[in-house]
Amino acid sequence: MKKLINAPDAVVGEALLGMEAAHPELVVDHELQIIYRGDAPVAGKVGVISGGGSGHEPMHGGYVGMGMLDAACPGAVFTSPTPDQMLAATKKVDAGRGVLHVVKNYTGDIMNFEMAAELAVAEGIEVKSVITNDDVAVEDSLYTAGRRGVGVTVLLEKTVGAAAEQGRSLDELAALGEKVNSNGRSMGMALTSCIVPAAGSPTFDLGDDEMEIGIGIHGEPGRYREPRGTAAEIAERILAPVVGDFPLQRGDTVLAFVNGMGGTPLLELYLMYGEIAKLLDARGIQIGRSLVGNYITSLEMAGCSVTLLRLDDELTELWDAPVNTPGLRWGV
Amino acid sequence: MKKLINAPDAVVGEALLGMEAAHPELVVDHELQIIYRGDAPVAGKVGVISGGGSGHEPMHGGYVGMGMLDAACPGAVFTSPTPDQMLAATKKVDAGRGVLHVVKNYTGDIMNFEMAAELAVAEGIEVKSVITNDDVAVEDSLYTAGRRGVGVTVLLEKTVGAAAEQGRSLDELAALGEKVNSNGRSMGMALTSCIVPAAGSPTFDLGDDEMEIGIGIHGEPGRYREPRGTAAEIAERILAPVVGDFPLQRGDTVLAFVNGMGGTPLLELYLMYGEIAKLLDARGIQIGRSLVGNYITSLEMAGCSVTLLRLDDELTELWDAPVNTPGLRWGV
Amino acid sequence: MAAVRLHSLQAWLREFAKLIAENKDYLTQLDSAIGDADHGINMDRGMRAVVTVLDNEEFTRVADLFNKVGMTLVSSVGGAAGPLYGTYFLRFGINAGDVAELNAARLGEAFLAGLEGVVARGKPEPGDKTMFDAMAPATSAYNAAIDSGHELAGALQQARAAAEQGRDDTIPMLAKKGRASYLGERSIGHQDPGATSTALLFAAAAAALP
Amino acid sequence: MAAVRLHSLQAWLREFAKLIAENKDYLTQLDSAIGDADHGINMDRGMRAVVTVLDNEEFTRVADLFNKVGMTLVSSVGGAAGPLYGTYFLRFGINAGDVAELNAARLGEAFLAGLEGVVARGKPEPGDKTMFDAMAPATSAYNAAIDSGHELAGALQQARAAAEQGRDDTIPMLAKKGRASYLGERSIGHQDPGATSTALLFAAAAAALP
Ligand SMILES: Nc1ncnc2c1ncn2[C@@H]1O[C@H](COP(=O)(O)OP(=O)(O)O)[C@@H](O)[C@H]1O
Ligand SMILES: Nc1ncnc2c1ncn2[C@@H]1O[C@H](COP(=O)(O)OP(=O)(O)O)[C@@H](O)[C@H]1O
Ligand SMILES: [Mg+2]
Ligand SMILES: [Mg+2]
Ligand SMILES: [Mg+2]
Ligand SMILES: [Mg+2]
Repeated sequence: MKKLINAPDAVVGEALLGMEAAHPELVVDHELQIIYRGDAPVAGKVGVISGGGSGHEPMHGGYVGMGMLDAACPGAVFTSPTPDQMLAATKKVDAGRGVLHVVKNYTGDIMNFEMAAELAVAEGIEVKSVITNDDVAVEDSLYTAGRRGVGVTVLLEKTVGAAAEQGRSLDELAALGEKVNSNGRSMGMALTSCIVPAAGSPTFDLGDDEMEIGIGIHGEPGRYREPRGTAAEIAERILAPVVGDFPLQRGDTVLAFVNGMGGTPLLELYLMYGEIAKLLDARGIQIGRSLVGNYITSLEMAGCSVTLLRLDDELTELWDAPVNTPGLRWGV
Repeated sequence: MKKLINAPDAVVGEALLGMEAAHPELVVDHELQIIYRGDAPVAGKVGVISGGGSGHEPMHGGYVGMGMLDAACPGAVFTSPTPDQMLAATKKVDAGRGVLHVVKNYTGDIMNFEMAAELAVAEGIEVKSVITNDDVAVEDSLYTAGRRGVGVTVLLEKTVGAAAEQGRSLDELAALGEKVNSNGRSMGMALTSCIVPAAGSPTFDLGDDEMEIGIGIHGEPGRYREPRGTAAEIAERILAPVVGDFPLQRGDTVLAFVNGMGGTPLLELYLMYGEIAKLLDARGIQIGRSLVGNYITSLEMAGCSVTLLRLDDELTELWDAPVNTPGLRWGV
Repeated sequence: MAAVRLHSLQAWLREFAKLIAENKDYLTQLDSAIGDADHGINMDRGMRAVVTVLDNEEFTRVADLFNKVGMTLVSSVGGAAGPLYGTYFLRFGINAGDVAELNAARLGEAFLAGLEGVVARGKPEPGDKTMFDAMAPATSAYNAAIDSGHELAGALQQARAAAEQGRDDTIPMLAKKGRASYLGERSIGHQDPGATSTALLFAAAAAALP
Repeated sequence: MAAVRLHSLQAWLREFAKLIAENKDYLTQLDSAIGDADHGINMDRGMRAVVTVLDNEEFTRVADLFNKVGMTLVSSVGGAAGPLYGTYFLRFGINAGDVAELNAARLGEAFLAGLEGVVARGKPEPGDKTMFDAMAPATSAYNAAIDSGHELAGALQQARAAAEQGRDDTIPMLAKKGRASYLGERSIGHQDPGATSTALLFAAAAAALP
């Protein structure tokens, strides 16, 4: 296992020591494993928190700061955090106007956030949740766990975070979050597996000439496996279902987000972005904003995902608004 | 070869298409393969350009923009660009106050930039070069190629770029560049090799229980190989020679930069940063600023490097100055 | 009929922790195939925390014991298994109440309350390929055996067998809940990790409770 | 004594391109061991560009031909090899001058001018484990052979043999220039990729020039 770690069990706690040392503007609760912006609670602002398994960095801890999250709760690698963490974070960031929970649609995350919300409400804090479920690789159905929350989560944390800075109410933010989620779709693919530190070996095996399409961000196997394709083929494979699912129309404007899974060089991500841009252009879809890089990762997995967010003036303005976090920073 | 590419020979050219599509504020010359900031030449400002082999992204192309570089010349993967590229870039960014070449100390880069400078001077443009050679893994000697330029290059492009925005002269910038270089030291290590796309197989083989210490950023083997250590052991291995080489004194303040080689998750880089911070603290060295992430990479290599830059007020202020590039962005 | 005393209930939990530790890699391997390779790691982290509680705290009431066990799991496991097993033991304890021991029938009611907690939390349905598919038949088998006059030990053996059968029955199922559901058809042919840990829960009961 | 005509010089370049293409992977492999795994790729890219030039342009003067070849290598190779081989051919052409053919002695002078160009550009010293260590002995061998009255073909065979010997002699050397120097002692025992491509340059000369 080729990892820069001391002991598998200590990875998350020790990484938090590093986060704290590198970002004096953040406050870390090491006992409960929570990352706060230094000035939380921010008077007059609805608190926005998120959390999920570790191994997706910079998400979520790297998105704590002005214009995004007030707190993030990292769980063990690929394991939802616990209600204790979410409850403590909720209490701390509440400035009296309530707290929004940004939750990715995974059974574990949903249930743990649900328990935390029940406990917070019992303590008199207003809590709403917004759930991301943008992964079109997964069939959506009322009778299943439904789609996974992936790339849209980053865009939602950014835009809803910006709206929270404007002073919008908890209800408004929850509605905005649903708007963002319903205007976003993603799909990912992997060239290699990742290795969960505590497991010590690859979650799945892929032949040197295979790739996995429709992968999640936890080393879950994808929807199907096929011979490794060129970047152009892969772009079509993952973009077509995304565009088709909305479906997007000629003339629509999107934020195009090509995300690396962690082990793919930026050089290749830009190459992929070029392919995606070509395909969007051919379909008459405008790129209003773009994001290329490792923003929601799956440890050292090689591969990428594409996320499209249909933009209107409101979302564009919220995307452009100042943000000051370790993972996204502009305008300040 | 698990890469998101179409054809090995086309990687750099196609990645540039993606860069252009993702960053409308940049201008790309596809024929010569040069990335310019959109407003080059900037009136009243000395031009600052750099270049080097591709495969180190975001360096250098990702550092083009206000507050850093006016242009970057990417070569083939791990291969210095050619004098044609550097000459064209030099001519285009010259606003009459001359052009600074930021060159990493590799035989190829040195010779190609030298030829370009000769040609530019022949055309009446004032050119100076500043060379980075911060890698303490390599023995320094007048009779050899000397130390490699690695992590300090990023910090130099940032600080010298900021000084150029202030309107400093070519001579002043060259002197500042030397100051930055002489106040910076680096050392790196690898857990895995990378794969040059055109070569198609790993540059070197490392057993599952080995690591390579003193690695460069081109898949060059390091200084020695030893059994894989814990993060704490690795931190000591790479930090001690860096601190010792200055040597740093108790009370010195540094910018501490933990850089990922491309294939190591951010989670682990933060963990490493925590270890480095602990070791600096034990030595009485203050961390004034920090940077953690993939900033000067070696394709998909797993591993990291540590760079320390001794700070004074001038360098701290230049580091904090606004910058607006794909790879580093703040203050605007 | 013999009553189950507090120390037996604690022995049950310790035995469960032991079986989880022994099967940690196996559970994680099962979760690799159709999930995210952490079920064994998660359960082991949680049950080690439970054992630490048992080592350090005195309990005189069943409700207190299981309230603490449930909260410990909720606080230390995370993922899907944390809230599910956590809720299971919380509801088990609430149902058992402020007593120092349980007779066989009351034990069956507590098992059922735990199961209902899992249903409330996760909304699993039969055949969804989850821990429910081992837990529900085990609970029914136990209660049916007690109703038809079996001894505690025999009823627990039937519960264990039913849990194991339920676990095996998850293999051909197409997952509809949890992470495995993302795989669609590809989830068929794999044994559910949660159903497997639940079979260990009832194996531990059969070994330690009578 | 036979003169070397322009078409022979072009044949030399084409033969060099062919040998580089055939040895592309081998050169890259050598560069993997003590460099950055691109020497074969670099040289092949450059020599393919040279062949394209030869296919598309007419040359009547040696100086023009090699000026173009040198500039093409400088513009297409990059790395260390680009300026070094580029300068080699640029200086070769300048020395040869505005002529349509070279006699054996003038060819030797041009070889020497090329070598001096490499020295000016890269400052290699004997034993530094670079292309110089194949190029210098080859050039000396050629000129010594011509001086002592050998025919062109024989002299080129001696140059080829000296280049190959020089290439092999790089194996035990400790690198002092280029990327291999970063390895220090670990560079010992490996053959230098640039010396290897230089041996091909003289092998091509021996095959195509006479
Ligand atoms: N909605 C649900 N209801 C009941 N059990 C579930 C549900 N979702 C998942 N499970 C159970 O949880 C197990 C996975 O647990 P674990 O791997 O610890 O959590 P995660 O899936 O969050 O990584 C599955 O094997 C399944 O038995
Ligand atoms: N200073 C130098 N003088 C002469 N030859 C050199 C020098 N530095 C490197 N070389 C030659 O260049 C070769 C490497 O070329 P190449 O791999 O194409 O360039 P790079 O090292 O930039 O990747 C070496 O094997 C060596 O023969
Ligand atoms: Mg999990
Ligand atoms: Mg090279
Ligand atoms: Mg799991
Ligand atoms: Mg090389």
